Order: sequence, then C-alpha cells, then structure tokens
Amino acid sequence: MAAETRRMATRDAYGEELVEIGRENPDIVVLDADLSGSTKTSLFARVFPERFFNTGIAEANMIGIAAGLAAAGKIPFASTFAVFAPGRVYDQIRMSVAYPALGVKIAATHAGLTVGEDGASHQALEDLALARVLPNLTVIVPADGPETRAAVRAAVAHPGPVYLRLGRAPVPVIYPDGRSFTIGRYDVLKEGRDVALVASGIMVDICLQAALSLAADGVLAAVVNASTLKPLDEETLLAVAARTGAVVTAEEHSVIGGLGGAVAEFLSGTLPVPVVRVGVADRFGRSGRPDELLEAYGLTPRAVADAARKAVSLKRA
Amino acid sequence: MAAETRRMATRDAYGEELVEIGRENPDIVVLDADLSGSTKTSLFARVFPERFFNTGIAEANMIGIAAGLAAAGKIPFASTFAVFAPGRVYDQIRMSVAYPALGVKIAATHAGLTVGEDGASHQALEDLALARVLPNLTVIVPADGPETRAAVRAAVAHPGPVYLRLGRAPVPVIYPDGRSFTIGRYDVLKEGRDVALVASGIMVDICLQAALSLAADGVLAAVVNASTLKPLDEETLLAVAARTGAVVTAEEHSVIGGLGGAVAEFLSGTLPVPVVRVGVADRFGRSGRPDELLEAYGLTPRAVADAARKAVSLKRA
Amino acid sequence: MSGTTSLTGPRAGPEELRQVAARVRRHIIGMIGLAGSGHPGGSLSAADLLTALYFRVLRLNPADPAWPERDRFVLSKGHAAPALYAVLAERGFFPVEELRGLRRLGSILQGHPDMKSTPGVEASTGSLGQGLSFGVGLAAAAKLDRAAWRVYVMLGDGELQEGQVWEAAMSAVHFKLDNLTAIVDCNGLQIDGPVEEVMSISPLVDKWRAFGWNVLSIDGHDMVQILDALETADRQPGRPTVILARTVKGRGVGFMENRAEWHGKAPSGEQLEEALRALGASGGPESPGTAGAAPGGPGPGRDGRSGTRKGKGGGRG
Amino acid sequence: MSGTTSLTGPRAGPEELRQVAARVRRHIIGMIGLAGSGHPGGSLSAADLLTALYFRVLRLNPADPAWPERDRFVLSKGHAAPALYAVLAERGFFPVEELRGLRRLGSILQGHPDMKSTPGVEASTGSLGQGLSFGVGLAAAAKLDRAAWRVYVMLGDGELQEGQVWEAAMSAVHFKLDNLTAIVDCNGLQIDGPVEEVMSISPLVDKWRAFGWNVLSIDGHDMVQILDALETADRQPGRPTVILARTVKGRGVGFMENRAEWHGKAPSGEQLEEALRALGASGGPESPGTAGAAPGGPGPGRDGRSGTRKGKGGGRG
Ligand SMILES: Cc1ncc(C[n+]2csc(CCOP(=O)(O)OP(=O)(O)O)c2C)c(N)n1
Ligand SMILES: Cc1ncc(C[n+]2csc(CCOP(=O)(O)OP(=O)(O)O)c2C)c(N)n1
Ligand SMILES: [Mg+2]
Ligand SMILES: [Mg+2]
Repeated sequence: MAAETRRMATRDAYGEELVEIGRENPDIVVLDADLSGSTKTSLFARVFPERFFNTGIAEANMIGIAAGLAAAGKIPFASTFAVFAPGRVYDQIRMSVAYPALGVKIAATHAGLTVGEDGASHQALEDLALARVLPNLTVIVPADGPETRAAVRAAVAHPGPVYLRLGRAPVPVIYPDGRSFTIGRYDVLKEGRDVALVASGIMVDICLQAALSLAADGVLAAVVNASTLKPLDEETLLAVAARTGAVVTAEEHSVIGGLGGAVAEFLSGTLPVPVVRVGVADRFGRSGRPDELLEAYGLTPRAVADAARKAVSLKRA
Repeated sequence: MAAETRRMATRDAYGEELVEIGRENPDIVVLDADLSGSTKTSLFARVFPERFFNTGIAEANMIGIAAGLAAAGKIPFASTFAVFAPGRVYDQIRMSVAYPALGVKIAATHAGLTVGEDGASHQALEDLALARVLPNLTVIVPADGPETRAAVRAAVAHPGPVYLRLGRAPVPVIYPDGRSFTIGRYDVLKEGRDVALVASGIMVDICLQAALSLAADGVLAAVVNASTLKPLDEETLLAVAARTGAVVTAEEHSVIGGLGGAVAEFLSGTLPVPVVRVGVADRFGRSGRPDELLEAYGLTPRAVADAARKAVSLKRA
Repeated sequence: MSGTTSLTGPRAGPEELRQVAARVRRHIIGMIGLAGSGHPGGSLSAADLLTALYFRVLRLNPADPAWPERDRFVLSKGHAAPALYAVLAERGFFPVEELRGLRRLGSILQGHPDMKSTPGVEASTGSLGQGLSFGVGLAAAAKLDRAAWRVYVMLGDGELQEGQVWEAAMSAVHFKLDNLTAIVDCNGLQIDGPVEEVMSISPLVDKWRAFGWNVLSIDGHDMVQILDALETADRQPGRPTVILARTVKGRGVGFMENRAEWHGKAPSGEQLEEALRALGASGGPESPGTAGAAPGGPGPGRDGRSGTRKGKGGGRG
Repeated sequence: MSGTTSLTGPRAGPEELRQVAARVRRHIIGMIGLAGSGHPGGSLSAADLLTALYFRVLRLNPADPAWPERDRFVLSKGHAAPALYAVLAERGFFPVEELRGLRRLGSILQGHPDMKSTPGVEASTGSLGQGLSFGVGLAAAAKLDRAAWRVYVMLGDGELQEGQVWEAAMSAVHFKLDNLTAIVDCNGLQIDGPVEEVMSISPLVDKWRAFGWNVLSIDGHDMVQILDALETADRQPGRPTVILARTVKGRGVGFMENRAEWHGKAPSGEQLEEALRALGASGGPESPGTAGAAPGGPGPGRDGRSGTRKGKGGGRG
C-alpha cells in the first residue's frame, strides 16, 4: 500500500473513544484484567478512576462483574486480549451475559496473527467462531480507527451484549473521521462483476489491494467490508453474490467458524455460489513479525487474488 | 420409530466401555468434576478408584490435570457436561491440550436439547462450534451406543486430543454391537439420488425417519452418519453431494458453526450445492421434556423433510 | 396457607418465619414432585435462609420487581431454584399457582433461574461459580450510585471449589464492598458425595479470612441465628461479610436428609406423599386451591435501615 | 563463558550458582534485546530460582530430554520464557546460539514456552493460571507409577489472581501430592502496577495455609535460602509445599528494578548496553562466540535423592 497511508491501531481508537463517551455518559464503566496499558482502557482509567475496575488477572470475574454492573443499569466495557475473552470466559459470557442479554460490551484487543512475537498463546484465531455461536451477542470487527470509534458508539446505543474485535498493530485508515456505522450494514467499498471479496478487519485493506491486482488481470472484484459478523447483512451479501456469482471471504482468523463460516452457511442455504475462504488454515499461530506471519499463513493480497481466481473457476465448473 | 427399537444413552455406553478398556490398558485414567453419576464415569471409579480423579466442581483444573497426566504418558478421559467442556474450559483445552496436542480425551455428556428440564444453562448447543475450531482436536459425535463404544476405542488408539460428544437420553440403537469405527470415515446408511441428509448424533435416526416419509413423496434421500465432525470425511461428502446435488445437515446443535457449518464451508469451496441446515436456530434452549423440545425447536423428521424439499428446490433454482 | 401481610413486613418474628419456611418446604417438594425432576436436597437446606432473607431482610416491592432501590439477591447455586421460586411466590412476586409449571415448556419457572423469565429473579444462574462475581458487579454499581441497597449472594459449599468464586472473593475485598453479603449453604454434600471426600474445602473459615472477609458461622436452620448474622453483616464497615451457614441437605424430609442421592432427584408416588407428610400437611403447589400469596408491597426489610446506610455509599478503594 | 561440568552436577555450590545466574541474566537481556520484544522484568526476578532448580535441584538429562525419570519443571508464568530458555541452554538442552532466535519466525524458541518446539520445555504456557493444574497432573502420574521424580511449578504473584490456581492448590492437597513444589515469584508487580494496588492477594501466607499447603517464605535472590527451601520442600510428607520467594522485578538491571513498565518491553540501543554492563560483561546470545553450553548428562539433582524418595510413591487420598 502507499507509503503515505495513515495508520492507527483499532485499540488506540477504542481507548480514545471510550474517554469521549465516558464524558458524555456517566453510566459508562470500564473493566480490565491487568492489561489496561495494552487494551488502552488506561486512558479511561486515568480520567475516570472511580468508573474503572481492574480485576487483576481474573477474566472470568471481570465478565461476571460486568454483568452485574449491567444488570444495575451501567454500560460496562470489559477489555482484555481476544485470546482470553471469549476463550477464557466463554461460559461466563454465555450464562451471565448472553443468556440474560445484558448490555455488556466486550472489547477484545490483540486479535489475530498481527499480535506477532508473543506467539500462539496470544494469537486469537478462533474468537469469532466462539462469539458468533452465542445467541443474543452482536459481533463487530471494525476495519480501521474511524470505524472503531463509530462502532463503540453503536455498541453503547445497542441495548444488548456486543463483542468488539480489535487489533494490536496499526492498520491503514480507510474511512474518514466521523464515519457513521450501523450494526449489520455492510459497506461495498468497490463494485465488481466477477467476484466479491468479503472481508473483515485488517483484511479489508488487503482485499482492496488484491482487487487492484486482479483488475490488472481483467478480473473485476467487488470489495465488501463485512464489519458486523453477527447479524450478517444478508441483503448486501445476497446482492453481491447474485451480481458476481462467486465469493471470497477474508479474515484474520481460522477459516473455520468465522466470517467464512457465516457467509458459507448463509449463501449455501439461499444462493449456492462458490465461497472460497481466506484465513488461517486450522493451525495455531507462532512467533514472528506480523508481516512475516501474514505472509507465512497466507493472509496476503496474493493469497486473496488466488482465492478469487479459484472462486471464479468454481462458478464455471 | 418402531416401538420395539432398543434404546440406550450414549453416556451409558461410554461408562461401560471405559471399564472394559480400563481393564485392558493400565494407562487409562479418568477424571470428572462432580458429575460422575451422570457422566457414568462412576462405573470406572468403582472398579479403578486409584485411577479416578474427581476434581470437584472445578472443570478448568480438571482439564489441566488431564493434560499433565497425558504429558506423563497416561491416557486421560475427562468428563463433565458438554455445556461446561468445552464452554467453561475453552482456553484450558486450547493452551494445555490442543496446542501441545496432548492425548486428552474429553468425553462430554448431556449435549443438546435432550437434556430436557434443566433448561438453557445445561443444554449445550454450541459445543461443536467451539470444539471444531481448535486445531489438533478430533471431534466425534456418535449416533448410538455401539458406535460410542467403538469411538471410545478409536479415541484411545488416536494419539492426539479427542472431543467426544455424548447424550443424556436413551436413543435408538442403529448399529450392531461390535461396530467398527474409523475416525473421519462416514457411513452411508441409505442411498438416494435426490438429496443427501447428513446427520450426527440423535439426528441420524431422525433423518432415517425423514427419508422414509420423503420416499413416500417420491423424494429419494441418502442418509449419511457424519459421526466425525473433524476431520470431515471429504470424500464421502463430495460423493453424496455430487450424486444428489443437494444436502441437508441435521444436528442437535446450533445451526451455526457445527456440522452444518463444516459441511457448508467445505462444499461451498469445492462443489457449491445447496446446503440447508437443520438445528437450533441461534437461540438458547429452555426447560421442557426432550420430545417437546425437539418439536419446539424443529428437530423432527418433518423439519428435516421440509429442509430436504427446500434443498431440492434450491438446486433447481 | 395463611399468607398475612405481617409476614411480608419488617417485623416478622422467628416463629412466623418458621411457618413461612415450612410452607416453602412444602412448595419445594410439591413442585419438584409435580415436575418429576429438580433438586430437592439443596433447596431444602436453603429454605430457612431464603425465608429469612425474603420475609425479613430484603427490601423489595413485589408489585414493582424492578424498583431501583430494592435489595438484590443472587442465587449462585442456581439448582436450588425451587426454593427461590417458593419464596418469591409466597412473597407475592407471582401467583403460587405458577409453581405448578416448574420446568415445563412455556412456564415462567425454568429449571434454573432466568432473570428474563421470572419476576423477582435477579440473575440467571445454573452454571456454578458465577454468582458472586455478578454480586460484586451489583454491589459496585450501588457504590457508584451511592445507593443504599445491598446485595446478597447464596453459594453452595461444593460450589466453592470453582476458582471463580475466589476471584470474586478477592475482588470484593479489594473493592471494599461492605454492601455485599455472601451466604454459603454448608450442607456438606455435593453431587458425588460429601464435600470433604470429593474435594475438601476445609478449613473454610480460614480460607474466607485469608481472602479478607468478615466471617460469621451459624446454624443455618436457626432463625434467630440467621437473622442475627444477616443483621450483623449489614453493619460491618469496609469489607464484605460471609455467613457460613451449617445446614442439612434435604432438611425437613427425613429420608432425604444428609443423603447425596437426593441432590437432584424428584420424589414420586409414595415418597412424595411421605415427604409432604413429614413437612406437615398440604399447601404445596400440588393443591393450589389452598395456597395464597402474601400480598406484595414495598417495605424496608428491617429497622433503621436507611439510617445506618446513608453514610455508606460511594468510596471504593 | 566457562561452562564446566561441575555446574551441572549435584554439588554446585552457591557461589557457582551465582555465576551461572549472572550468565543467565545476560542471556535474558541479550536475547530480549535482540528480539526487540519480550518480558525482562519477570525473567530477571526468576533467574536465581531457575538457576538453582536447573543446576542443583532437578534431575535431568539434557542429552535425553524425555528421560522418564527426570524431574519436571513447569513455568506457569510463561512470559518468563527467556529465563527458562537461558537455563536450558546453559544446561545443555540446546546450543546457546539458539537464544539468538528468540521470537523469530522458525525459531525453536517461541515467545511463550511450547513443549513441542523446545527440548527441555515440559509444558506449553503463556495463558496464565494453568500451570499448577498441569503440575498436579504430572505429580499425580508420578504417584500412580510410584515413581521418584518430582514436579516443580513456578507462578507469578499476579498470576495468583486467577481462580484456577486456587482450584489446583485445593486439589494438590486433596490428592496429597507431596511430590509437588510450587514456587511463587513474589516480585510485587504485575502489568498494571503493584499487585497490592491492582488486586491485592495478601495475606498470601495465610491463603496458602488455608488451602492446606506447607509454606516457606524466602528471599528469592539468596542462593542459600533458595537451596535450603527447595530441599526442605522435598522432605515434607503428605502435602505439597509452596515457596513464596520475595524477589525484585528486573533484578540486576538498575533501571528495570521494581519498575512495572519493564514487565514486557525490550531494552534497545543504549539501554541494552547499559543493562549488559550492569550485568557484568558479555556472554549473552548477542556474542555467541564466547558462549558455550555446559555439557549435558544425566545427574541426580541432589544428594541422597533416591534414598529419601523410594518410600514415597503411590498412595493418594
Ligand atoms: C460449572 C458447573 N459445574 C457443574 C455443575 C453441575 N452441578 C449442579 S449442582 C452440583 C453440586 C453442587 O453442590 P453444592 O454447591 O454443595 O450445592 P448444594 O449441596 O447446596 O446443592 C453440580 C456439580 C454446574 N451446575 N455448574
Ligand atoms: C490468562 C492470562 N491473562 C492475561 C495475560 C497477560 N499477562 C501476561 S504477564 C501478565 C502479568 C503477570 O504478572 P505476574 O504473574 O506477577 O508475573 P511477573 O511479575 O513475574 O512477570 C499478564 C496479565 C496472560 N498471559 N494470561
Ligand atoms: Mg452442598
Ligand atoms: Mg509479579
């Protein structure tokens, strides 16, 4: 991508936006489990110490406390790494949050391979599969900083529980500041007639790059930012699938159960077009630089373009 | 189904088989978290008290202990309800079992709606989505007692970790005693040319019934017992999908992320035929009699037959 | 039964409470008998404690279950739902006839407490070990709002094996939640047998002290001691109090007392009749004609409540 | 450095151990500096304890990392991996040059310990709170086999906030695992600040006592006290021992000592040089030419080992 692209980590946008909504809404409370410097909830903690709860290294307790706070009318944002919530606290989210549909907002940072050197234990590649299967839980994967800020506001406005997936590494800014965001509504960033690249998170930008290189080969790819994993924007998905007849999904996540799973499930039951999934091929992560890992695990414009060609060939089959 | 059908709960078969393999193999150890009477590990505990570890109500610790035992050469079976493992202990399975690929066998009972009156907190409808997304984990859903016994043996023979999903309620016996079982190999119980019913667990029998009623309407349905959710039997799936051109999946689980998700993901990327998923429509369970619940949530021969007709109509679309 | 207004007011004396508790026990047995499943043992052991809470201690308004100033009670040991439902019905949150619906499809009374289904239920529970965290969140919210309401959480003794309980215990002290009282139903049994044999939790007083709590040890069937302890707990500044209540599992029904096998089994036929006889006469949900809910109405649970509480809000460490 | 055989044998005295520990510290700083990320603070605080374990206490055979009779060490606080890698390299499990690969793509040294990648690593960790459970499983296996090997688990003080640690602590006593020693690196800091401020764990001696453990409190940088405590722990019959080792986070590098911000940050440029200077001379992985691993070989960790141990196997409560 162009060298002059502005970059920002979605976790930074989250931390900053929390302070702003904290000013506007006294019911906002924030929880963390000894990672406030990394999740950026430390910004909120500094301004609103009495509305910040650090549970120490006790994620399960954090979720339960957040649920209790929500039951008493607060709007809690609970943060830790995406590998620990939902993974460490799935049953707590299920029982104390999702089942009673309490308005806890779980903002999990450090999702995906771009965590980098910490390795497998810290690289959440399965969190979307866990979050997506929980009834009542809204699942949002913002693509950049401005979208993150808007998603935080949408999460506050939404009465139910929300899972917000955020990243550690700076990513290119795609949207202008002040982007508006509607839960469950997708943005078609680029039109195309041969194949639709449906992406979330860091893969949105990578799909935009892939679309460029595909265009050079005469393949016109649409690019969709599927920033709400649940509920799906079925209307937009159907429309691009009908228009192109072939879909590629791309996510910084296992190819199992996440965006690829959601799109394959939906389309195969309504409009069975080829869906080729780009993601981590059912393996654990490992240590390395983020860029090296994206390359090693096939989360690159080239891999997306290859998948697009495969999807196109499948529709001809 | 016929009144004279023999019925047996898969958890009973599990408990009995544990004792038999316990006799043959001194490395077999069994763990439970205060549910040994329900999971039927109490049978093993009675015969081999020194090889049985009850951790009390501490599922996370149970998984960690099992991992340590496996690292020291034992073959641990760890049991609790399917709502607690993997749900309560996902991160523990991930870090201590799946990542190092230690040979822990998690045998989770009381899966699905047929738990009945205990209600949502005890009805695991998402466990397969969690288990399936973990690298290195083999996921088995036996359809009846004899298959459960064979699966337990296959799990012992398999060096890596295994998740075995078992039920509380007695289910019709489909297979003869002494059934052989190969991980990742499906059984085509009935051939058919119009649609393939791909099912697991209690839904295998229900699909057999659905096939009968479909046949009466002139729709010839194949029935496949997809008793390994991971790895998929891609060969058999491709074959039946190619032969019939339309697939229905049926499972006692959310329509998200389980068997339906696995089949939709696989086929949409290889042979995009319609896949209509029968399962629980992204809702929590509730209290009621098992039969009432299956009816209320649409896990019936009629619902499968309707889905089959929908799948057939989609291929014509 | 003779629900009179005085029982719901602040001055119900030990003798009146004992009478209510007797009715509560009959409801428990009656509704579990009718449902054909449920958990009598741990419901009966908790009956006196719950009666004291709901008929003397908690400030509640059955006509307005969402009254913001109400005290909150969390039944962390959710399987004792029948005891909770019985006191709620007796206290006027819903008609006593509803008890007949326990565990039935469509009933407001789920097998385990569901705050969305049942008026007066403050937390959804059933997966053990989560309620104290939820209570910490509630209590923290009250502190934030400088509100006078208090939070009570009941746990099982086996439940204390869940690590999350100790996370919550640690945090309640750290957050200086003197508006939180935990009550442990120390009936000495869990599902697989005596707690001390399955997984010893002793020395229990030392554990709670080491986690920084005020500890009170009482006979959980002695109304005078119960009331005394609950009042003492309300007056301890700076830290939460736990009441370790020695109880008898199955209390009141001879053949159930101290018997682990009556943890989760319904009495049927003769057993049911014998149990009801032991509990003295009818009046359970099995004979709704004779039952009458005590009329509801707001009422401070005890004397001098607002006086001793006003100064306490806010300030958390 | 001058790796001599005597250091790997049982008779390494405190002074020799101090020399090894100094090299270990240089390795830690050197490899983290090279990697550009990692956790120096908690690696340095644990360096003396790990040196004592690996160069005096543990029975190991670096030439045969899977030697069945070896003692097992579990680094539950997995982020201190650099300290573990340093002692393993010094002890001869792999060449010291490997330390240069820390956290790099393709290296055997993952950001957090991975038992499948690194010779000598006994457990995969990095998600806190799981290692003691794993150790309980190992120790239980040794008891089952009536084997003489022992299990050592190191935890962080912040890590003790995880409830799973207390589940494991409870079970180790219940299972009478006197072949298990836990060591808590009490450096007083976690990520977000002092443990006492983030989420107090005190009084810590009382907590472990209340959970039934033998408790020893020592200065974790005093080799004589460390050796003494580890030997004492080996001789306590009937129950496990925990060593609460008071340490200084960042110990040995002045500007890192007692500073939370050096929990997980690599020194760079001048800082790196200053740190290495503080630790006295070169010899870290940054100058592999001067490094030489001590030749491996089996060796009982300490005197009279098998004598005192023979009688202990088997028998668990
Ligand atoms: C997390 C979790 N694990 C297991 C269970 C199954 N279970 C229900 S009740 C029970 C025993 C509870 O014992 P105790 O806390 O002593 O309750 P009581 O004796 O008062 O009934 C168990 C293990 C559960 N509900 N939740
Ligand atoms: C379950 C889990 N939650 C959070 C983290 C992130 N984390 C890594 S180190 C750390 C602080 C550890 O503090 P402590 O145990 O005191 O270790 P030490 O001071 O010895 O480094 C945290 C919160 C983690 N690795 N695992
Ligand atoms: Mg009990
Ligand atoms: Mg520390």
